Amino acid sequence: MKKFLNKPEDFVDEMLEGIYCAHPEVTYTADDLRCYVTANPVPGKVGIVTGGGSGHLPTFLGFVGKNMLDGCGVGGVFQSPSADQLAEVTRYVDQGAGVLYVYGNYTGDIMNFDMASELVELDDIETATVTGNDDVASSVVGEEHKRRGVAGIFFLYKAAGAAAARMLPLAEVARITEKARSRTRTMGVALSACIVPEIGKPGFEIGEDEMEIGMGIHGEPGISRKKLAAADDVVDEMMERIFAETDYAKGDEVAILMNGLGGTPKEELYILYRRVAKLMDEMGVKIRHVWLGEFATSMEMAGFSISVLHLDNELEPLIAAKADTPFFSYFAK
Amino acid sequence: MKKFLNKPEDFVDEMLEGIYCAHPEVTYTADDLRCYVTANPVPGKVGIVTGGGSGHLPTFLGFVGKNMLDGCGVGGVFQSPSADQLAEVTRYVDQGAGVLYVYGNYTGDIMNFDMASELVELDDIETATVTGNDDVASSVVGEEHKRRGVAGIFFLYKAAGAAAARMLPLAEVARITEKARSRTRTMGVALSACIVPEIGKPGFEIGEDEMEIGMGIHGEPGISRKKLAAADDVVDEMMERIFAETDYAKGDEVAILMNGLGGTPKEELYILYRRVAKLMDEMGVKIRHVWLGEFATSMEMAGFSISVLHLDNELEPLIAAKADTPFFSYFAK
Amino acid sequence: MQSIESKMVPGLFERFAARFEAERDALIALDGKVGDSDLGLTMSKAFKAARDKVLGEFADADIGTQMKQAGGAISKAAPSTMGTLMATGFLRGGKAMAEAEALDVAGLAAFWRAYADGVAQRGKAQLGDKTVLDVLDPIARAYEAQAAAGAELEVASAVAAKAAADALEATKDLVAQHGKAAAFQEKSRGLQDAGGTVACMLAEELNAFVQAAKG
Amino acid sequence: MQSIESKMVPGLFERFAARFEAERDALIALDGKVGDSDLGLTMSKAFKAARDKVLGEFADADIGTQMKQAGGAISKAAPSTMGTLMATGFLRGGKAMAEAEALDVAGLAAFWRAYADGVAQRGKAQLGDKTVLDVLDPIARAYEAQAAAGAELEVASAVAAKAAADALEATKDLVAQHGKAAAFQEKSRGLQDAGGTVACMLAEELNAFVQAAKG
Ligand SMILES: Nc1ncnc2c1ncn2[C@@H]1O[C@H](COP(=O)(O)OP(=O)(O)O)[C@@H](O)[C@H]1O
Ligand SMILES: Nc1ncnc2c1ncn2[C@@H]1O[C@H](COP(=O)(O)OP(=O)(O)O)[C@@H](O)[C@H]1O
Ligand SMILES: [Mg+2]
Ligand SMILES: [Mg+2]
Ligand SMILES: [Mg+2]
Ligand SMILES: [Mg+2]
Repeated sequence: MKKFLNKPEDFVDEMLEGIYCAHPEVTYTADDLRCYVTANPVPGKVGIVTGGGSGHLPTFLGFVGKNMLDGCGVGGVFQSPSADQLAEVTRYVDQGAGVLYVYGNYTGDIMNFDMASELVELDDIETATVTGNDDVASSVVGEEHKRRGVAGIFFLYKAAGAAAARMLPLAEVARITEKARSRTRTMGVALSACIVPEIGKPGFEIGEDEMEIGMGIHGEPGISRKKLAAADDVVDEMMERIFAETDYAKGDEVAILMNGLGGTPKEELYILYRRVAKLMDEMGVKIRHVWLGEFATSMEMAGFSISVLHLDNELEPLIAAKADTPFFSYFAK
Repeated sequence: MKKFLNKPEDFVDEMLEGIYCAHPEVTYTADDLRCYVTANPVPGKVGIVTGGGSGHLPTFLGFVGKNMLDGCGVGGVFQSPSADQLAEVTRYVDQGAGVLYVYGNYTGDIMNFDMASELVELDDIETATVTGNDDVASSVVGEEHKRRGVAGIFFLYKAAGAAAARMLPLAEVARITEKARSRTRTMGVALSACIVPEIGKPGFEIGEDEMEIGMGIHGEPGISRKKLAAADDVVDEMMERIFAETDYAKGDEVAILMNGLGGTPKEELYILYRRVAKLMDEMGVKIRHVWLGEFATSMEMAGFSISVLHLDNELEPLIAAKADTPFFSYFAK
Repeated sequence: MQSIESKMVPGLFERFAARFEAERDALIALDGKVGDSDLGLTMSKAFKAARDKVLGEFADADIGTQMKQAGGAISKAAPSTMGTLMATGFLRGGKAMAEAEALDVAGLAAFWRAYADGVAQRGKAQLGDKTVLDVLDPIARAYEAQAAAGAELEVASAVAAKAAADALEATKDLVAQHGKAAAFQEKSRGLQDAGGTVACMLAEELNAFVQAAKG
Repeated sequence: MQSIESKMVPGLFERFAARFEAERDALIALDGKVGDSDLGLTMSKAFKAARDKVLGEFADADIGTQMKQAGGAISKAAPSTMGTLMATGFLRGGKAMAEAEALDVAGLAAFWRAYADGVAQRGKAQLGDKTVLDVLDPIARAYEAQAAAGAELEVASAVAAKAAADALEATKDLVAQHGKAAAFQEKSRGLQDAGGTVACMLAEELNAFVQAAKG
């Protein structure tokens, strides 16, 4: 295991210490480093809370900031934060307008968020929940509720954050976020495994010339393992899956997230994006927004994912709104 | 070689095609994809041009944009752009106020920029040059002119871009950039090699438990190769080198760039930064600005660098100015 | 021995902690087959935290409190799927014990029933979904049957441990419907469920503890 | 044979291109020792581009133009350190030939002198700095001495090739002062200079071309 580390068991907390040193606009509550919150809550605004395992920076905590999220429960590597931690974050973040939970569809997270919402009910804090399940590879059409959430949750954060910034009520923010959820699809492919510091060895084996299409961000297996193909062919195969479940009319607009899993350089992401743009162009679909970089990683895993949000008139301006967090800054154009 | 590629020889041009698809705020001149320029030149402003080999995204072209650079000659992987290309970029970028060349201190680049400046002299374009040489490991004190430029060039871009945006004349922009150069120091460490697509194998070998302190961003050897130590110890050794050549008084301010070389996850960068902040604090030096992420990479190489700019009253507001490029957005706080 | 008394409970948790420490790498490997490899880590952390809690401030508390405190400690120390489910189990089991000072066979039947039902409710899993529930429910049923038959504690816990092992074996024939393993669908057939393995170890350690206490 | 005529120059560049194509991996490995491994790539690209230029539109041009065009092609195709230096060399060498129709020994002396001086000026290197200049300068000096002595072309080019090989061998004793290799300082001692190796190959191919043309 070749990592810059002190003790593996301090990985998450030392990472958090570094983040708090670097970014005074975020802080923690309940005397617990893992209860990560904005330093500048906005009175009367619906709070947006996320949470999940560590090892995916900038996901999840990286999107706490202006016009996006207000708080994040931080778990161990690939592990859910506890219900207590999520409840503490919720209490801090609530500004009288209730709190929306937006997180990925994983059993551990669901149970802990559910428990947290029961806990804060005792404090009369209203919550609503939207769980991201954008990963097309993780279950078939008709079983979407079983799909896991991956990088596409970025779009849910963006829409939720912008909606809340407009001071809309909880039910509206939840409705909009739910709409973004239902219109987001992601396909990923991995070339290598990553190592959980406390485990010290890779989570799976993959051959020197193999790729795993549809692999999850903790190394969950995908749809097929095959020989690494040319970049264009990889994109074609992935986009075919996404196109298969979405009805695009000519002139429709999308937002795209080209996400590196950690070990894949930006140079390659642009080579891949070139092909995505070509396919969209052939369909007559306009790419209205694109972000390219590392948004949801698996530490040093090589690979990437393509997320597509099918825009409509309500979502577009929310996606286009400016945002400023320690890990993501976007000037509205 | 596990990369998402079509033909290795198309790596750079397909990457550029992807970048132009994604970012309409940049374009190219002279019908040459590798002559990369802003789509929105500012009349009367000093133009800032950089250039260098590919494989370091977001360096170099990534900083072309508002309040930073105006153009970039794009070379093959780890190779200089040609003098002709640099001359074309210069001609496009010149808005009557002359052009500042800011690039890294490498023989190939120097020769091509020098040739370019001779070529555009024929068009009556005035140029000035500042070559970044921040890499402390690449030559001893007293031989600073031999030092190569690495990630710290980001601070030169930031200062030069903000100075030019204030519509200062060429000589002033050059003086300020030169000052930023003289006050910037970088130390890096690498854990793994990277593969140039057209070569297909790693540039050097490094043991499973080894690190190379001071390695260059093309794999040039550093000061020492040793067993990978604890993160805090690695930082201590690197910072000692930087502290050894700078006189800090209590209350002095610095800007810091924690730069991942490509394969090292942000989680680790924050663990490392935590230690940097502690050392600075012990010295009584205030970290006024910090950026953390991938700024100058070597494709998939694992490792990181620490760059420190010793601020003064003139440089600080320039470093603090807002900037917006396809690869780097910063809201002034 | 007719029942486990509250002052014996710390010893039981020492056993749990030691077992999951010893099985750390095996559970990492098992979870790694169709999951994310964390189970060995989370279970060793979970039961270390539970032990510390029960050995520490709650060594002299009643059994219900001890179990609930163990659950609370687990929920903080290891909030993964299995961590949260085991936390819920101990919390609900402890509640079912109320302020009991000792656990006899009937008490254990009530404990495991509440434990299994809590897990089912929290995880929204059905029997046959290839989860920890497919081992927990047989454990509860075994204690219930033994209690109805008026069995000795040593007999009942041996029967329950055997029922757990059989149930774990039977999970091999099931196809995973939940969690990360569900992605593997048919490929999960033939593998024993990782969470079920943990439940089986709990029943085994409880039995070993009872037999050792008798001897 | 007294001189190389302009119509023979395409054949000379075919040799250069073939040699650097063949040496691609060897030069990658050599540059990799104290540099960035690109030399094999850049030189094969550089001389392929030069050949295409000289074989194409400039097959019938005068020698000076052919050399300058080769230089221009190299500067576009491979603007690395060595690419740019070789481009400069051919540009300056070609200029020194003016509109000559043939290259005799005296012409070659002038060509290589202009070549070496151009490289020295562009790279700002001194003799002894362990660069390509430490092989180019001996090549120029060999042709100058042979021209002064009135030697035949075959003899002169053989002597120059030998001088290049010796000079290359001698670079092993030097310590690199420029480019990426300079970072290695003392460690660069004992290794032959990568750029010098390229210069030596040029002299060798020129000689082999002359000998083959004679035969
Ligand atoms: N919804 C559920 N209900 C009950 N048990 C479940 C459920 N989902 C998963 N499990 C159990 O959890 C085990 C995996 O636990 P764990 O490794 O903690 O999961 P994860 O790493 O995905 O959080 C499975 O083997 C299964 O027994
Ligand atoms: N300033 C210089 N002047 C002359 N030759 C130089 C100079 N710097 C480097 N060289 C030569 O260039 C060779 C390396 O060429 P190349 O691989 O193209 O360099 P890089 O990859 O650093 O651009 C060295 O072996 C040396 O002969
Ligand atoms: Mg990376
Ligand atoms: Mg090079
Ligand atoms: Mg698991
Ligand atoms: Mg080289």
